[in-house]
Amino acid sequence: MAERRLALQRPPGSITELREIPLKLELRGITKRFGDLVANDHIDITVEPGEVHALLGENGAGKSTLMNQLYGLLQPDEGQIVVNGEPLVFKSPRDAISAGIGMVHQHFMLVPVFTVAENIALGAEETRGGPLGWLDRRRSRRDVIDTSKKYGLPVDPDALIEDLPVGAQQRVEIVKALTREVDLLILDEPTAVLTPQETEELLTVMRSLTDMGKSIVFITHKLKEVKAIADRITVVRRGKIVGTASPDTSEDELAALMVGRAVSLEVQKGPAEPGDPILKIDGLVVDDDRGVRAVDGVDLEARAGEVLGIAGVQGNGQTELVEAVMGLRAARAGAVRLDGADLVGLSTKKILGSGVGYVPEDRSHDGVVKEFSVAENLILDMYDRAPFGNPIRIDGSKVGSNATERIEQFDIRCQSPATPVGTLSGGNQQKVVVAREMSRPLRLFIASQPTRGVDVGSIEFIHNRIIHERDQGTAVLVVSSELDEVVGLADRIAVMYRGRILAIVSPDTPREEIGLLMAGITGATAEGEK
Amino acid sequence: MTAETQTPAVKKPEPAGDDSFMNVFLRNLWSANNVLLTALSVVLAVVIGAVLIVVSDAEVLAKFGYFTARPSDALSSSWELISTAYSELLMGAFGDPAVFQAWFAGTATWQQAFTPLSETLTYAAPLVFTGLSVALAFRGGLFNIGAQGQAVLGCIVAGVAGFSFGLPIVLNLAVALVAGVIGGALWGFIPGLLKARTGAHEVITTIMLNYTSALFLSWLVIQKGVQAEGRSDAISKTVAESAQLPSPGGVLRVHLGIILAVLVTAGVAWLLKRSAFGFEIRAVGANPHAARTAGISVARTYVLLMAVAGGLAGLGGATQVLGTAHALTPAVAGNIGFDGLLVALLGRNRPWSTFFAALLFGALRAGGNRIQSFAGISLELVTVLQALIVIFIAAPALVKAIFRLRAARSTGLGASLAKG
Amino acid sequence: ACGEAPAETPAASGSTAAEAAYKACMVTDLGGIDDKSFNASAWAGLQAAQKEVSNVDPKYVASSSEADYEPGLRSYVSQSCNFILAVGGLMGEVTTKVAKESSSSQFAIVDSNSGNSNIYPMQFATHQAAFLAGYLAAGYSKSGKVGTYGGLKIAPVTIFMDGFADGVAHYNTVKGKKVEVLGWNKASQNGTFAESFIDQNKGKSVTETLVSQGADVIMPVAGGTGLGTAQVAKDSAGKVSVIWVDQDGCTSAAQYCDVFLSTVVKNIEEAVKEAVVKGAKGETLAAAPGYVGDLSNEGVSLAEFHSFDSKVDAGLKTELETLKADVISGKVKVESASAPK
Amino acid sequence: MSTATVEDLTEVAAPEPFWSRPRKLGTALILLGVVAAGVFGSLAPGEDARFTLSENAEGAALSIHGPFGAVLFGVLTVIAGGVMVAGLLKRRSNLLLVLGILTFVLSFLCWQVAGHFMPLVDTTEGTLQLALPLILGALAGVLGERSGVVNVAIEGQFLMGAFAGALVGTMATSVWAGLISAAVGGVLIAGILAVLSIRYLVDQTVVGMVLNLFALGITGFLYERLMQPDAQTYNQPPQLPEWRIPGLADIPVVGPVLFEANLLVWLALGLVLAIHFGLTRTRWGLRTRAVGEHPTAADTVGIRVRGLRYLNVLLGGVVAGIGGAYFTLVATGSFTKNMTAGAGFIALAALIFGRFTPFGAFGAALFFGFAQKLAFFLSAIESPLPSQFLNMLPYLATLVAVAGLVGRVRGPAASGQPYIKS
Ligand SMILES: Nc1ncnc2c1ncn2[C@@H]1O[C@H](COP(=O)(O)OP(=O)(O)OP(=O)(O)O)[C@@H](O)[C@H]1O
Ligand SMILES: Nc1ncnc2c1ncn2[C@@H]1O[C@H](COP(=O)(O)OP(=O)(O)OP(=O)(O)O)[C@@H](O)[C@H]1O
Ligand SMILES: [Mg+2]
Ligand SMILES: [Mg+2]
Repeated sequence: MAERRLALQRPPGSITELREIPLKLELRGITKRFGDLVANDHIDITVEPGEVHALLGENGAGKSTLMNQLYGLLQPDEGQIVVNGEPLVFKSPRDAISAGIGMVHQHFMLVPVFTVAENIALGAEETRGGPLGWLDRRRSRRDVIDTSKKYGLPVDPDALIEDLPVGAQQRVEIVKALTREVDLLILDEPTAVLTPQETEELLTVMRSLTDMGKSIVFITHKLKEVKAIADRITVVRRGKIVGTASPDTSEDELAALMVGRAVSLEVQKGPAEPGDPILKIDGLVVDDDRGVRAVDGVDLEARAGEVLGIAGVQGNGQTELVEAVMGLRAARAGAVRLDGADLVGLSTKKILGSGVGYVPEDRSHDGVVKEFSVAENLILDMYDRAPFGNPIRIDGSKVGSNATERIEQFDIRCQSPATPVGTLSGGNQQKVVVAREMSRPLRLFIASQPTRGVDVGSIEFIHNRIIHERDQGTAVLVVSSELDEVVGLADRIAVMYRGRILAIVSPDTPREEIGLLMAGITGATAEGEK
Repeated sequence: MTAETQTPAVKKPEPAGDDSFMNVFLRNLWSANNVLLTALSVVLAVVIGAVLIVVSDAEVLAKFGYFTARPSDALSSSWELISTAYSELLMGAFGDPAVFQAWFAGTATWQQAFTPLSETLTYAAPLVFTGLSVALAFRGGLFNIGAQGQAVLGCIVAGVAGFSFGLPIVLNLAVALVAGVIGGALWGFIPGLLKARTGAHEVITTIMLNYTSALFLSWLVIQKGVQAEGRSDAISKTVAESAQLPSPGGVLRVHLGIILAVLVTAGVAWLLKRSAFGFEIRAVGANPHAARTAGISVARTYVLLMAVAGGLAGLGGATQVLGTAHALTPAVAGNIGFDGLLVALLGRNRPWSTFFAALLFGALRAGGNRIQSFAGISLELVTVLQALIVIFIAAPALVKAIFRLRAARSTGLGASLAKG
Repeated sequence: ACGEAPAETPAASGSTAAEAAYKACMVTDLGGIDDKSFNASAWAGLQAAQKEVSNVDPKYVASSSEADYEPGLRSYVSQSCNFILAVGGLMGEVTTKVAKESSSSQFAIVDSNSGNSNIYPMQFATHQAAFLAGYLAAGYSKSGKVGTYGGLKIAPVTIFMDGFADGVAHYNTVKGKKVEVLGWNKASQNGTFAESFIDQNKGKSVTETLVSQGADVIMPVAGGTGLGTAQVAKDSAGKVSVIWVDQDGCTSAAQYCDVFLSTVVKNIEEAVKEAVVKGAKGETLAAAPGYVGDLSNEGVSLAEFHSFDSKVDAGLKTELETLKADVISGKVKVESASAPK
Repeated sequence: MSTATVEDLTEVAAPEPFWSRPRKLGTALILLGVVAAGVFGSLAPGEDARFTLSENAEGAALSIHGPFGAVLFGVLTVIAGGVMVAGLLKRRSNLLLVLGILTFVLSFLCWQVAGHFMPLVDTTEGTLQLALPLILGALAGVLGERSGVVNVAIEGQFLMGAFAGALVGTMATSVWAGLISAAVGGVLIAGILAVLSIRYLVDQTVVGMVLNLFALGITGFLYERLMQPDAQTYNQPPQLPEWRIPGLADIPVVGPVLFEANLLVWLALGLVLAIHFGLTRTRWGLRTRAVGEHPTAADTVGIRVRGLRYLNVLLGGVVAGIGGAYFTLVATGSFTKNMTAGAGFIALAALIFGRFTPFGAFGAALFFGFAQKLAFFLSAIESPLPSQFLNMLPYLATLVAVAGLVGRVRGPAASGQPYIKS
């Protein structure tokens, strides 16, 4: 049965020869050290053909490190990789690829200035023969279109990667792996930037792949997905395997296993006590980098003591909206008022200084300076202000004591305040940003994708801090493409679509309805509040 | 609120001082044996230099022609040649023991004994400034090839101020120095502004400004009012005595510039490490996007940074004119800007390392003069030696590999092969 | 490596020669020893002196920047050189300073005169020879246009160009012709400069521009850059000829001898040689009046025509001889703002 | 899937801000045009400006009354600017810009050349001649840079190439042997650059700068030891012959420049095309660019990052080495110390000016060459400007062009960063 479908579904110009033998993978005693840190400590894992093997673990548990070794990007210090009973050494991804392994990386491995088709072709280019290796772009494009049709993952072969929203980039990564006809596919947090629908589609693709006898290693922080797709679950903590579980295990149990303590997956919050409006946006119009209208006349109001969630599929103008509020992007028209004072035209520094906290959506690009220490990152936008310094000089001891305090308060896991932030795990980098932005009295707190790629323990923590901030009377604006997150945190939800606010609904609205709004389909119910 | 109930943060080892990422990185790179490494780098350069010296000497080379017949000839003469060359280099940079003895015996003056050191410091002083200029810009993510042009402008403005105003002592010097800083700052400000406003790449603009300033200087020195009276060649009036950097005089050319260099290095170190502007520079240099998001104006930082860097290079030019040259000529700035580039690179863009790199370059220049004049070894060879020393010091991994100190690259691969 | 070892020589024989060694030491200007200009000439002078008086021991140190002048001079003082030569007017101040402090050493300088008693100045009325060259060029030119350009706009360069322009002007007055000079305007003291003494490619390009404007005799005053001019002349297969400067082109750039119409010789070599020889023989070198090379003492001259000997017509040759005599006698005045004062 | 992608969003057309780039540039052109028509027109002597189609005063010529030409072209500049400001011909705004600048330059020339003549063949030839080493050097830079290795050692490669070409060319009395050894000389420097920066992870700028110093020292030293004492045997290389393609060489202006030329001219032009198409159309190019933009991504699809970088840097060495050969085997017939005189740095600037592309670098080099040739030309026809200021022309023109027209240049993202695998 599986064989037949395999033959049927084989795309017309598949790149790699089809392997008849299913792939069984064993990792034996894999150990990897970075200096004193043991990222992987004698890890044993077996992946059977045709199964989805989920890897769970906190940020920094060592999941990506393990997979990078399996893919030849890193070399293990100890241990063996055994494929179909044969121990193999992967010196580079080339070796892994030829062994039939493919990987979708947590951080996109896409060349931003290339088109989708170029990225997908890279490394396995179609050429018109000859010694020059003249590229056959037509065939490359067709391959992309074929694969994308076959798996229902729409991608435009001619779009430049840098112009694509992250969700689309993620699809490109997946298509790239699929065109290569691999036997074992590693998916490292592929769903972190996908919408619920997209995630659903991906799970379907994964099922069809396993039906073909291929195996999948699946890494995610979303327990629902694990339960929905995994055949087996391995949980890693601090580099060691701390247990295996079956898909029947409850989410709470899984979470506890990952983090080592009980985690509440629901946001714990009392009812909001909204006060006066603090942020008022009127008729805001903003263009994106290419001069295309991204925000097209948005009116919004955020009140003290409430969380206003902005739901929407990534790329519908949320980014530009927030950047315009923060003075990082010029507003073409409209007004943004904070406590009645206009923010349009003010510098980011002034805006931050007037009591606004901001967690940008792309933390490694915009949130932290990786070369800077944790302590320095904790004052990145307050370095020239009391108590840390003045426009001339920075008080080192204040910076140090602040760091110690925040590290304690926000449970940032790092070796010391002097550790460069770049060596922290993503979740902890995020906590650094959140800690910094919450460590001064705020009128307005804006958080974009506050928990993207963050483990459940940290999510719980960050959510609690956001609610805490709300309860102190700050107006909070949470932008997230994660519907669960918006629904859990917000007191009111604005759904954004193509640069406009389609509706403002209450979090009790049925999810399907909000989902439809996010897709641009307005029903009769939603208009009420507007 | 949940913080208290959570597992305590990972054990926090003692903070290792307020080290930057660079420091941590370097420490790892150099591991425990960095003194050894530096020494070995110099040894390597010296050995290769020795080979060149021998190869380039026809007489000694001829003796290798009958090496099998009488190896002692070739070996002893090579040894003699090499040891003279290097001892001259050292004596030219640090001091001649014979002269010290003579001084103790009363047949030479202390000035004579300290001449070599004075020379080293004289050459080093402007390089400290231009080196700092390049280093500072680098820390902010800008490649300032323009230190040369900025130094030239510093020379011009300081020089003109030095012979024009006739202010009283101290004040005249101060004004001339400040003028030099302003001249350089202006020449740095232009590419900074262009970068911030139009995005023009600083490498192109500064290269172009280098040539422009050199041409401007060669035009200026032969203009009436600037050209020295009664002279037909390209030399300006002499800087007033009161505007010259004080110096012991006589054989000792060293001047106040080197003290200034120490102070300015300390200032730049403070600026980078403790000041708000330094924080901005480093943040913009490491991640301009994050800096912008945190409210730092990247454009303003670029403009100010280039102006400050230009000012530093200008100060280098000013010390050259007010300290050693005392008059403007078309080539008065020599090569201090380009040498400053190497100095900064060698000092890995950290202020005090740059300072010491400048001292090393000064020593090589001073020693190079002596090796040329006493041992008759060509200036070109000294240049090659300089290049070799910089290469080896900048490439510790190479030195390690040559001496098989420790696998130069990650051992991961070898280990996995051995065990897998 | 299998050669025969020479017989061991007794160590004594070397030291007798060294006893009376007359150390003639020179500090070059920035162009270095191979600048195809005054450094090269001065060095040639030292070597020539050694040929004449065997105990002369010549050496040099090259300056890579102006800051090297002083240590260069001083290190020769401390090596007790008998004759310390500074090459180039820009070394004037420094030489005076060092000479004052080391009153027992004998210094000499090219292209400068400080009046210090222990500095022997050597200066050259180069414009006189260049004047003849201008006359020659004007007379030889078929196109009625001649050209010149400089390396940098500095006095030792423009003095050649001044003389050249005057020579052409003189030819025009005498003959009632209208030969034009391209690349230098004596009145406005402005003209064409390559801004380099080494960049042959620029020299080539500048020359091609002058040639395209019609010049067929060109005098580059630009050291190595001038080789580019010689190359253009060589490629032109006889249409363009070159007047070289400083040292006779047929010795200093022998591969291009075919294209050199003549050379404006600034005989630094001879002057230096004579000074050293005098010094080595124990004669005193009087600082005043020092040495001023002009047409009368062959300190500057127009070199032989070499391969052009047959092409320059006899009439022009005689006129040049007469003109030379007239300049020497003062009948014809040649002036330049850059001339030694 | 029902997600909205960017393609959908592009339907929303945005009104541009009024002061768009073309409008700003157009305004600048109008100002320039007014200056040209007014100032140049009134300063121009009332004589004809002749542009001869030969390399000297002879032959056919385009001739125009100086003041008239200056005003005419100035007005044309104003018109080009006006069209841009009016927002007409939006698609062609680059063409308009080029036209505007061209007419401005022509107006300037009418002023300067009035009463004189400008030989166009000589101007074009000189432009190409001055640009030729810059083209080759910048192409070498393109090769390295696009694969992620910054090459600031172009100057060193030039010098080594020039030296090796002269030395071997003389000793073998073969210009071809000289050319090959020049390439080898360039590769030598490139090899050190590659090994130190790719394998030993030394900062690429540091290595490059030091290699410039090293090449200067070593060639200067060997020159002193070998060439200077005995030029006959070591420093008189044969010259690259000039070939004439009958027929094509008779095309006015372009013919004598392009089709009566030496091999290096054709090689340079060929390389511009070859590298352009190589980079954009071949597997090698795609991989090279990937390695320069995102080496880890390239690695994950099985590309040998370091191998490709080695290859490209060494190829760059070949090209720059040949660029060096230009100095000794084409421009002149001998090597002298430091004879490249900073051309490598100008090539570096041309590379960035040309946005790291072969055509861009080519254009930038020509631009520079033209400005320099123009400066020589103006000084030869007795322009009243002091020679030092005329000689600033190429540098200032580049500065203005880069600031005003080119703007932000984005280099390959991974350029300058070593690829470290742990
Ligand atoms: N190249 C490296 N150098 C030093 N430390 C590293 C390196 N790569 C990973 N680490 C460390 O190893 C640990 C494991 O990292 P890894 O990326 O595998 O975590 P992860 O489980 O994938 O986390 P996440 O869920 O955030 O993706 C972390 O503590 C990280 O800091
Ligand atoms: N050069 C390095 N030195 C030290 N640690 C590094 C270095 N490069 C990466 N790391 C570590 O490797 C880990 C893996 O990197 P990665 O970028 O995948 O982070 P992550 O924790 O998975 O991030 P995220 O939470 O955003 O998914 C990070 O935790 C980071 O600390
Ligand atoms: Mg990970
Ligand atoms: Mg992660």
